Amino acid sequence: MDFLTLTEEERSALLLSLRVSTVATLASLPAGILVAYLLARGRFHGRALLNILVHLPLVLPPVVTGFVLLILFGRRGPIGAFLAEHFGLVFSFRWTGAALAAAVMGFPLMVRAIRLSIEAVDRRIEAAAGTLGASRIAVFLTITLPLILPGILAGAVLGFAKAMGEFGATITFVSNIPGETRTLPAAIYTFTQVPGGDWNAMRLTIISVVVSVAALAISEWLARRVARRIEAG
Amino acid sequence: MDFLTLTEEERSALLLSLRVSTVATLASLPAGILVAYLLARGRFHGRALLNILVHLPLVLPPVVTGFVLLILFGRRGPIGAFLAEHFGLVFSFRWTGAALAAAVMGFPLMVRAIRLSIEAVDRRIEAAAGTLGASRIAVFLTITLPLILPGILAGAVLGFAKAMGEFGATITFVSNIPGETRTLPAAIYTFTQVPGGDWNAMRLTIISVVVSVAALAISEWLARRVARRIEAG
Amino acid sequence: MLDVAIRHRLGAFDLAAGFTAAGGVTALFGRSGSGKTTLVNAIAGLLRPDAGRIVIGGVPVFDGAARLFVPKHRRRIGYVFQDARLFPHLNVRQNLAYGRWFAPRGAGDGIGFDAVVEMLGIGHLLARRPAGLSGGETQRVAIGRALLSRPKLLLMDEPLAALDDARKAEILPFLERLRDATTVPVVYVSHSLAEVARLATRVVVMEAGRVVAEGTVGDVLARPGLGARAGRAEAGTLLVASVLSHDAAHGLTTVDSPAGRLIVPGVAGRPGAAVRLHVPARDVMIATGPAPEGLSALNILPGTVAEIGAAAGGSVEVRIACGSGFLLSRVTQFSASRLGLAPGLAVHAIVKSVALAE
Amino acid sequence: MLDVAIRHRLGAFDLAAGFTAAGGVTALFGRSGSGKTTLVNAIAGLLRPDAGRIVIGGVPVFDGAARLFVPKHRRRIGYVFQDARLFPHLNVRQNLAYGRWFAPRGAGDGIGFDAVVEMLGIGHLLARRPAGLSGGETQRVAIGRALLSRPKLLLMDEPLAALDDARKAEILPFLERLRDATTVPVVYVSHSLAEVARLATRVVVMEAGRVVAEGTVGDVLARPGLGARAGRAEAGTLLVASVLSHDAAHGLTTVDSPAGRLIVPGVAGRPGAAVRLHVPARDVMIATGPAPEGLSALNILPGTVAEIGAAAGGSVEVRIACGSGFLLSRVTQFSASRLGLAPGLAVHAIVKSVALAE
Amino acid sequence: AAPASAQDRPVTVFAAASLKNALDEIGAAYAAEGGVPVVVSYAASSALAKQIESGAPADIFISADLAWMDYLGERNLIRAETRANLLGNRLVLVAPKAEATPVEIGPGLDLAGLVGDGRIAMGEVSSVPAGRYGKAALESLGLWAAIESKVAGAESVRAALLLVSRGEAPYGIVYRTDAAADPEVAIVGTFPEDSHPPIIYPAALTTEVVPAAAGFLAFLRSPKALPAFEAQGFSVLD
Ligand SMILES: Nc1ncnc2c1ncn2[C@@H]1O[C@H](COP(=O)(O)OP(=O)(O)OP(=O)(O)O)[C@@H](O)[C@H]1O
Ligand SMILES: Nc1ncnc2c1ncn2[C@@H]1O[C@H](COP(=O)(O)OP(=O)(O)OP(=O)(O)O)[C@@H](O)[C@H]1O
Ligand SMILES: [Mg+2]
Ligand SMILES: [Mg+2]
Repeated sequence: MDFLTLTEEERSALLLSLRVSTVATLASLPAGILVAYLLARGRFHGRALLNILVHLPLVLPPVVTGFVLLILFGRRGPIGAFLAEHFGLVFSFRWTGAALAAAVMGFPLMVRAIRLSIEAVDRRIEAAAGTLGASRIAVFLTITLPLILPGILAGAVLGFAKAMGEFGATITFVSNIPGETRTLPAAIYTFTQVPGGDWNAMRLTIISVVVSVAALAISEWLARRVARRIEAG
Repeated sequence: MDFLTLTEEERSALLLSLRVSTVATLASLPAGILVAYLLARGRFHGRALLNILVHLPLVLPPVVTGFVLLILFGRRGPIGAFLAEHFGLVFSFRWTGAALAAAVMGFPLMVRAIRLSIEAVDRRIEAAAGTLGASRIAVFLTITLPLILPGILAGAVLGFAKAMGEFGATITFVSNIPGETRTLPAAIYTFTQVPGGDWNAMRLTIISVVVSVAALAISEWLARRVARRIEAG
Repeated sequence: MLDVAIRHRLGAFDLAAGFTAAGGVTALFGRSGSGKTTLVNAIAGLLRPDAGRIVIGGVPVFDGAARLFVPKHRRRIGYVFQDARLFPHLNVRQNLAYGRWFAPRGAGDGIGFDAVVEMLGIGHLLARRPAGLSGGETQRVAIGRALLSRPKLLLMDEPLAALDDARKAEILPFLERLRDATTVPVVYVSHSLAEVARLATRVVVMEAGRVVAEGTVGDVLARPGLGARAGRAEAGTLLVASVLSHDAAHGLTTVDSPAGRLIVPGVAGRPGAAVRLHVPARDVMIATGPAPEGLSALNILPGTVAEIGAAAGGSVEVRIACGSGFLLSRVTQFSASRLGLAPGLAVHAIVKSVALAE
Repeated sequence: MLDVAIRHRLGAFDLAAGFTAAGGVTALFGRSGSGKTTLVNAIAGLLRPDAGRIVIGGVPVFDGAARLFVPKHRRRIGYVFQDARLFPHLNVRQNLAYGRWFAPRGAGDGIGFDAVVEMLGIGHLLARRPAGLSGGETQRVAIGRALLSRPKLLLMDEPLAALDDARKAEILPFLERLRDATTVPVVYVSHSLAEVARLATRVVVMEAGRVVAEGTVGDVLARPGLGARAGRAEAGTLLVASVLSHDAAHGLTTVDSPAGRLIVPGVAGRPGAAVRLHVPARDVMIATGPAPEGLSALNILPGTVAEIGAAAGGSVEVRIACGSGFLLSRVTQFSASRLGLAPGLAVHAIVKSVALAE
Repeated sequence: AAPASAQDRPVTVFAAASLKNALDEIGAAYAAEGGVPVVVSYAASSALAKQIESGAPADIFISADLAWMDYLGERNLIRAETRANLLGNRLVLVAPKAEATPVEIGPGLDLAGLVGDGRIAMGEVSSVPAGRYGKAALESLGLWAAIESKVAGAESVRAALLLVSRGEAPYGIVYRTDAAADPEVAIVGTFPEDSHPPIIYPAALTTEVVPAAAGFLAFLRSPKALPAFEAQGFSVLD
């Protein structure tokens, strides 16, 4: 099929997007679970602030989020400079920066899904685990975590889908460098900006949708499996 | 405070954004609840398709979503023309179009939150209501709906926040016309595109964040009230 | 009024059971895991059996062959669940009233709200939400909710298990009145033979998904071997007696039963009214020789040994023909041989008076 | 071993209760809503009382004044919840093993997994998940889970309520052995006097958030008025007896009790071993005049009327001094006056043999 | 549109976002002179062109490049006779102020060497007009092959400029208009005008216009609009 024959550049954008989205989702998942837990259960000062912070990327225009990332995580940014110096972790103009941007943009969606699941957990069952000797962390790992798997899956797929579609913050933060930071949505955007690019934009859009639909299908299938294991005897 | 003194134009953008976000959230909520219910409980052909459709705005670059809306709901688009002719409902280059774009962009977030809540409802309790004579709809209205209120609130606040921040699809679909479709994020975007606009962009960004944080706080407060009513005797 | 015959598979568990009931209380009796709840769920419409037929009040609500399945909300069933299933977001009053919203207008007044609340002792809980209720309180609200839904059929799955005896003693007479005053059939799952004997008109005994005994209470309870099945030495005799007179001063009632004249504690029924008495086999002693005297037992009935059952756990059940009826007595094997009990031997059955009536 | 004195408010409910227990089984007894579960929750650490002190095995786990609150997972408690609370995502085997993961290494072997599974009859359920279990099956798994966690204190909130009598009859001896073989104290909430009498060393009776009676089983059960409180005419006498001999052929055991020599069904204990007998007051008849003969009752003990309680509901409780002990008998007021019962009167107490032992 | 309301309707201009400062000022001046009110919708030229294609109520379109004006021209959605090249701009090389040393832009420039292992920020070379011009300029100077792998394509000139002013990129290629306004960057060289296609902002009336639109278009091309455009660094063409 001619339609789906990709140019070298397009293939590299697709592969990059897959890598960026996967890394962004997996790397932010632990933090997402932790933050969701803190928001659902924590009683600490700064909880409201954390909540606001998490929601910011949703509220801000992506370009603004990109600016903020640039200012904080850029080569000269306070966090970026620190990470580069101490851990050799460089974001600017790297695919890692694209992953960071995607993770940040997907974070509020991920956290909210997981948080809702945590809030739905029957705390009496957690208390039962506590009486059996499980510490708070052990309860979390052996009871809460398995019970919120559907929420984690939902959060992960939201994060992944968002990462597959995110481009505003990414291009602002790490530009649009072929092979390094030109993800699929950046490539699509590029095509939409030139007259006559619609056809190519559509092709790439369809590819991006297919990938996300596959991720969606996998997550739904996993969630059903988990649910069946709990429901059926 | 000089900082927060708004020009006439900015005030109109703020009010427009509030209107657009509120209308987008409230108008899409019933559909969001319905779709979430169908996805969580339905066993019908096309369920997978519906699921994909709902997630599309998340996956697609906003510009693409904007174009799709323009093509479908524009003055000359098939749906747009039909609605304009039969219901006098015009979206193109009206604030209603901005609301539509915001609603579409927020829809996947809203649906997912509500769906997670529905999946967490104890179906044995619904069955009990059924034995007491409540039809499926009555069970939904009297049992399911009140029990998923936290999820609905979460979905609504996600949708609202998204609407407050959304501009890619909006500006592509209904342009950036002052007083009609120039929402706060569109105004922010415009400022970022010219020299010297940063200061104003920041001011408006802060205003937009304040509004969203207020919405967030209200939803959290309501959710806690609902939870307390159920938990405490 | 109720006719059930279904087959349903759940994992390794195979339910193939059926029974019929024509009004009154049908007790479902059987060990844990024997399929009682599953059967009741099928009647309520919570579960669609693989095959079979369920008819409630002449109306088929399930027919596997005809692919008929009336959904649960159209069956007009009051179901007291084993796990109470109260609505967590509604307060107790709203929980109780829930079924009423959906009862058809013409369904009659049914049982009064206040009467139910009073009987269950939940008046002080009306404004509370289920989350804070104690186990017994929860169960009582669940009972009230089912009773108040004006059902055409009541399903009660161990409704009294979480309740103290004093509360049981308040609820049981209410259920008895319900049974006698209305035509609503009741399916009553219980582990307690005392409850079953007191309430039930029919008993259905289940074992591993099958019905192994079915019949009137008198029949089934007197059947040797039920003891082991029920899991306890509590078989007995059910007598339908008519009230002769009251002794209000001592709180006693004299009745005429097939087994003879009996004195029963409590003042129940007008003269001429029919009452049901359960005489547990373990509360009937046997005396050989002349009628014993100077005993605190009020009821000493002459009779003859009719049948001696098989020994089980060191004791035997002895059927004594008294008057036109029978009494079942359980004595140790040791006593049976010491007294030389044998069919035809003339004996006296000593019934401890306080053992009657419940 | 256990010392509780706490105060806690829940809405309109005010709990101010305490008791001490030195090993063995302490029964918490009281009507629905009297605060039993709340008290047990406080001991388990599920609830932080407003004030007071809780000491388990000499170690304070809560002290309101000292702001001490040991979290639940460090209290090493095996809690059988009133609402089983199994882990829905783990299968039965994993549910049972859960507590073991967290028990300290040096906690000893505790009770064997296989023995518990066998006793509870849940071997065929090990691979199943809780969602499909029946009410009784769920409860049994919950009991197993608590037993297997090698606790230093067992809290059991109506553990047998959902079980049939046969199953109870299998579990109760196990709990008895547990009580006798280990030093693990047990707090046992129950509505069933039979269970309490059989298991408990101490009884704590609660009413509206207060402890209204506390003491040894014998003391509390024999106390007049408990009947009404417990809600049922089931007061009785608890006797500690020593085994004399067995009659294996008839399945009987002869024991020596303070009230005299008794023949008890069942073969329990080696000669010389101590056994506990509960004689329900309703199972003791009184005979005036010479010792009655030709009765199926195995135990007829001479004695004198010591005390006649107040009449309640048409019957009276009579304390009979037998040997060096007492027996409680319940007879109708009518019989009492007919037989001319009065303190000092020589009588015979007729104890239906099968009424013993449980 | 009905004639009555057409009179009341303000003139709607669809303009490239980079014109905001100038057009806001000119619109205000026009209104002050008694002209009809002017509303301007600023967005990317691509989006504006497609919106006009699908019937947007635009009277005047001002594109940031010729391509999107041609796009509408091919579809007969503008009045060809009113099309005119309104503004011009220059392409400059910028560096962060602290490290700025002037360079001579010509075929002999070792741009790749200057950039080192950093990046050169510019508009995305295939979609953003400034990026396209920049690429053309580098190609004509024979510098493109050496620098191609070091290009960081930004979503807009503004974003490219930000990368330089934040010090992320040591050099950037942007419009003179943008560079002039940023105190953090310095212009280190200007590209020869003939090294790239002329940078032109064309303007035209669309096909469905209010009568007053022509008046505003004329005003834009009149000397009265000049100061505002020049203040932003544009060169006004004619
Ligand atoms: N999904 C399932 N898969 C396998 N077995 C099941 C499933 N659901 C129920 N069972 C089994 O069916 C049997 C009957 O269950 P049911 O709840 O009807 O028992 P019951 O008679 O009500 O017992 P109880 O008195 O303990 O409540 C049980 O052994 C249960 O384990
Ligand atoms: N949050 C609360 N607000 C008000 N009252 C409460 C709350 N929680 C519990 N109670 C009340 O405290 C009382 C004691 O409850 P608890 O569960 O301890 O009773 P219980 O003795 O275990 O009863 P049961 O035998 O029925 O289980 C009940 O009357 C209950 O309604
Ligand atoms: Mg059951
Ligand atoms: Mg309780």
